[in-house]
Amino acid sequence: MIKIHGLTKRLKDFNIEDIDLDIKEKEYFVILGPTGTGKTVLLELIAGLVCPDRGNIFFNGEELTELPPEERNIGMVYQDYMLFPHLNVKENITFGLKVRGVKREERERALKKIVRLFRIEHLLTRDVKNLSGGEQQRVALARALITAPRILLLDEPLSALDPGTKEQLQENLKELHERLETTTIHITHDFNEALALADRIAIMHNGKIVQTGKPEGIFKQPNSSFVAEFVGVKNIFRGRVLVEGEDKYVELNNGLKIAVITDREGWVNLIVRPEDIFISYEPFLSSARNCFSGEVVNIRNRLSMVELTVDIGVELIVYITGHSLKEMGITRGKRVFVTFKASAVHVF
Amino acid sequence: MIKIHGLTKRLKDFNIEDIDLDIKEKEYFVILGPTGTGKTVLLELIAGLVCPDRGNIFFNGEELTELPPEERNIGMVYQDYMLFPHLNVKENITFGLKVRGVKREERERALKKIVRLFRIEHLLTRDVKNLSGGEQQRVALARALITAPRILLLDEPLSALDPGTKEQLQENLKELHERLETTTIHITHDFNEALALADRIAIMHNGKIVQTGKPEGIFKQPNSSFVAEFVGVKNIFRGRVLVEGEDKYVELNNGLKIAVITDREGWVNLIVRPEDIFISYEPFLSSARNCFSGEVVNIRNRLSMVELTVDIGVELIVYITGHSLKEMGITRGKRVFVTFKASAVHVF
Amino acid sequence: MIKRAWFQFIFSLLAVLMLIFIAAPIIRLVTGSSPEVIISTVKEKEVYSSILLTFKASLVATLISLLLGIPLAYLLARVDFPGKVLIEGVIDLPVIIPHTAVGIALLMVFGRRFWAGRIFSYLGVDFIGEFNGIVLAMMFVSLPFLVNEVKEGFRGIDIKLERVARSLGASPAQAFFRVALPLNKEHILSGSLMMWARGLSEFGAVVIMAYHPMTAPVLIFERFTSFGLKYSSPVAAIMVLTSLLVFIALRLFNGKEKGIKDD
Amino acid sequence: MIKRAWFQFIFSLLAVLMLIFIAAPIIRLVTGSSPEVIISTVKEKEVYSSILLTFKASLVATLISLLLGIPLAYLLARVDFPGKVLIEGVIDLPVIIPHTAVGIALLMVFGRRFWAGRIFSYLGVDFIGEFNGIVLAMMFVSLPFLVNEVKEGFRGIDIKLERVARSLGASPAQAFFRVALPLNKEHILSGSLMMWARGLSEFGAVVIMAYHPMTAPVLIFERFTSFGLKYSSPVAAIMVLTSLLVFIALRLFNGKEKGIKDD
Repeated sequence: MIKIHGLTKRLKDFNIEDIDLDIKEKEYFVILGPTGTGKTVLLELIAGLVCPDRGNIFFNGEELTELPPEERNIGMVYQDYMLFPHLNVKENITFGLKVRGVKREERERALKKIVRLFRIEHLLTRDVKNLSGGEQQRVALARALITAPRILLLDEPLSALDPGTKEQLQENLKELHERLETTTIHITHDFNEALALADRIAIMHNGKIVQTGKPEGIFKQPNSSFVAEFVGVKNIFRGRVLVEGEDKYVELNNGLKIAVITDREGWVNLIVRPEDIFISYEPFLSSARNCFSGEVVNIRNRLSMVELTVDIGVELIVYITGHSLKEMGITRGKRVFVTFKASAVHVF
Repeated sequence: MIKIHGLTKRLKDFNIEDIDLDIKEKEYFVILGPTGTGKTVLLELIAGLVCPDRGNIFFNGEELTELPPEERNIGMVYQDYMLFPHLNVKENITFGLKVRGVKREERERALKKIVRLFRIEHLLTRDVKNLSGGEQQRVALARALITAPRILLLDEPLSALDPGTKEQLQENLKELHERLETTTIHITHDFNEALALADRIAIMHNGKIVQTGKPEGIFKQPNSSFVAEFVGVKNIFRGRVLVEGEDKYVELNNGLKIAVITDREGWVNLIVRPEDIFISYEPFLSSARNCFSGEVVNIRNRLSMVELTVDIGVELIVYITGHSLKEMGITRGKRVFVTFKASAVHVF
Repeated sequence: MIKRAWFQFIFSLLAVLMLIFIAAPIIRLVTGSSPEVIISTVKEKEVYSSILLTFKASLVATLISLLLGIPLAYLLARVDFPGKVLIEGVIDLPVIIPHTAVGIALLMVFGRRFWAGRIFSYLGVDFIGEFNGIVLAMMFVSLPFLVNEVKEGFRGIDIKLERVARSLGASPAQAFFRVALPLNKEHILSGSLMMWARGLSEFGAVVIMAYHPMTAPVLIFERFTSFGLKYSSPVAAIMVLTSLLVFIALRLFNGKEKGIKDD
Repeated sequence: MIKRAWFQFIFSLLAVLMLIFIAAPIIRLVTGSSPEVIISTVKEKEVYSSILLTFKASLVATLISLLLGIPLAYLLARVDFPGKVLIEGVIDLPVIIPHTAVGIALLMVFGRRFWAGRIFSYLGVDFIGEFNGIVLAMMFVSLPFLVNEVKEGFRGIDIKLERVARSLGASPAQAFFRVALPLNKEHILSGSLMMWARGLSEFGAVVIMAYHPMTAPVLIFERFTSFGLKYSSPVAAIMVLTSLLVFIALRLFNGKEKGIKDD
């Protein structure tokens, strides 16, 4: 539905370079990247609020690279919502209809509909300055959606919120999209947010798109160490592929050999997910081909599990339940065995 | 070591009311609360930068409620570090020694020591405007610690950082504290941060301290529904204690009866932790006294597990591994049984 | 503790000296003439008509500057172009050019010796010794107050508000009239007020463009040079009192002052 | 598309008209006299000594105001107290009081008829018809430029920077001199520059305090009334040129203009 080709914009602090994107009808598409990487400018380019130096944007095959924003029929919600402070909630929501010269009765009808959808009937005459973060977000969404835009652009819509509210509103966004099916581009720096909402994710780094794909795909198979680190992958190491008969290993710098299944050769990165590693006091005799002895050097409480750091020559992060920790009596300094399958090692 | 008694300050937007705290020598004490609840002002009160309306502050028994900040011998690091932009890194770090009139040679000696501790030798002549977030934090800490303060005050020192850097610097803070053992008060709105760093936590809400204790204690046994929700506890319900012979239940509004172990009576809150709940297709015959049938109404991917919402009359959140989800073939709409022990229900 | 108190004492003392330097002459001027003298002076036709003339001329100057100055302020706040710093410097020039030189310069352009003046004269608009000339002189010296204040106001409005308006279907004109302009209302009002008050005060440029009809500052000068301090001070007191009253009244009407920042 | 272009065209046109209104008289004044006339005028002792006198008097006024005005600006930026809005209004008063009335008011306080003037006179400091009087007049009308700019500068400095300094052991005086003051350097410089330039331009207040020694604006006025436009315009052109040159030179020296905001 939206095709972006070679979009480039040079700015003072950073550049947007050669962006290619292909977003499907009704898709919830998340662009994920660290702050200060030009994500907002990319949205503004799509909206027509900023002119690209090069490249083209197509909606349904029609080119609109040169079209002014008011003729693109988009909805945009900024991070801090940008409600018009001199208008009340109702006037904010109907702004898009007024500037289009929509008649009063028709405006009222559209208002009623959108207001019911967002359950904000009680806010209509309120001053926007006294709204909570969640209410502001709903009003901003209502204002953007009342004109039935072809595409909804969301600029970090959740990052200004407290953790509690955030989760609630994330659910709301998901429901909303399931209901209206408006094609949505959502930008964020929070991987969990992307994971919870996205049909597909594009990862942006230094003004470039470095990986695009389904959320699980990106999490499980990052294509670069930047993506791996950014999405919070633990246990990422670099080493060289060794072939010993049938078996393949990656040898790390310190000589540690990890059994893997791969067709790659030479220098590679590898990832072992913390939840794929087993801890035991005795060597674990099983089909798993990687078993190392190490010392527990750190124990950290996480929200719903415990994170162990085990030094097996390299520091390996392992997740276990608080229950197991207690049962096994694991403390700092104890020696344990870590076991994981060769097929659980992702090589790239 | 630090005793705060009845500290009260009225401000335009909010009040700090009747704060009592007792912080031990060498303790890493975290004050946790939502944004806009007056946490920064509390730090500024302790530092003497803001005068309290009422209440007293003691360091080691000596009252310093009226003492100006420059005579309290504290170190303070603000959220955005507040490095002096007109001074370079070295001048920033030695500022505290200069204003105290410390001699040049002694300054150089102290500088060398602190700079080695923070591994920032290479930054000394740099302009502070060109430092990364992590470097800024280290310089701010070095500046605060070079005067060997009795107490270190940290105002959301990690919240201005990207998720990746954040975790690294959180580790550094922990190491630093283990090494220097400076009594530290750290304020934050991030429960995970508190969990990872704190010896003890105080939870602040609307300008009051609502609960103080060890991190695990607060997480497992929140004393109010505010604390429970704030620390991200799921499955918190309200109901009335029923006694049937030997057994005690809490009856929820919709008639659901949950077996509990408690001495309380009347209206209570209860919490069932998502990781304490088992999922099965058949009723689970075991010692667990709570077993309900319900429908899976939502499935959400989380970083290292899957979050199910099961409707058993109330919506219950259950964590399972991605592995179990696949193995059991759980999808939205399937009927399952949830099982948990009476002793796993926390009543308050 | 003594050192602290000492610093604060010296600091406050210097600040108070500055305030006394401003306030004392004004208070002395206003209280220096007896109420009877003031009342009888107000009743002189020459006095009250000169005050009215001053108010009116400055008002007209402000209105013209609003029409021309708001677009300029908006463009400077929103558009980046080479030479912008230069243009911002040009807007400050009226403040630094000697007032009598301003009068001379305006005469050279709007007098009949120059083509611009001749064109206006041909259209029936004369400036020298006329109300129009007073307006020009007042406008020239006071417009930086309006333009700079309005520019700062536009700068303070998040450009994303206008961008949201555009995304919602507003044309550039609609985004300006429905979002930027109403949000800048306060700065426009306070800038106009400052400009109007600054216009009232002008003497050097006005006296060269038009000695007659006599504005209040010119009248004060004339009475001073012809009759001395005693006869000029009641007129000066009346002018200061009236402009103070109008200024305060408008400020109160305008609502609160630009809010004191919270720290 | 046509509507969009129309809006932008009208807008730019109005802005350009405003710029022409400011620039045209200045350009005409500066280019209106032949270089020979200008050079021979500069060589007149009366001309160059009046320009020097003007520069010097305004410089002294600025230095005194720095001493008294920086503490005032700092207190207004940092301390909240009842009546603060009133005091901020008082600082703006010199802008709105008619210049000739300023002269009258200063005469009434610093003349020998009032005790303040008598005390100064007893100490050997006279104002009327003296360099000191010119300094007072210039200082009164131009100090709001300095105080307001410096105040805005202090407001723009995060108070947490000073609080960190205090927590590191700095006394209030150390926090001020080592943190607040150096960080406000740019605003202090540009405020001083504006004040100095505004002082140069004053005519009404100066002419009442001291017709002699003659400042440049007074000299321009005298030549205009005695000999007419032709004889006053070279002096006006020289004064405008020199103050422009000094102003631009100092600004360049001061480094970049307060940065244009990024959007």
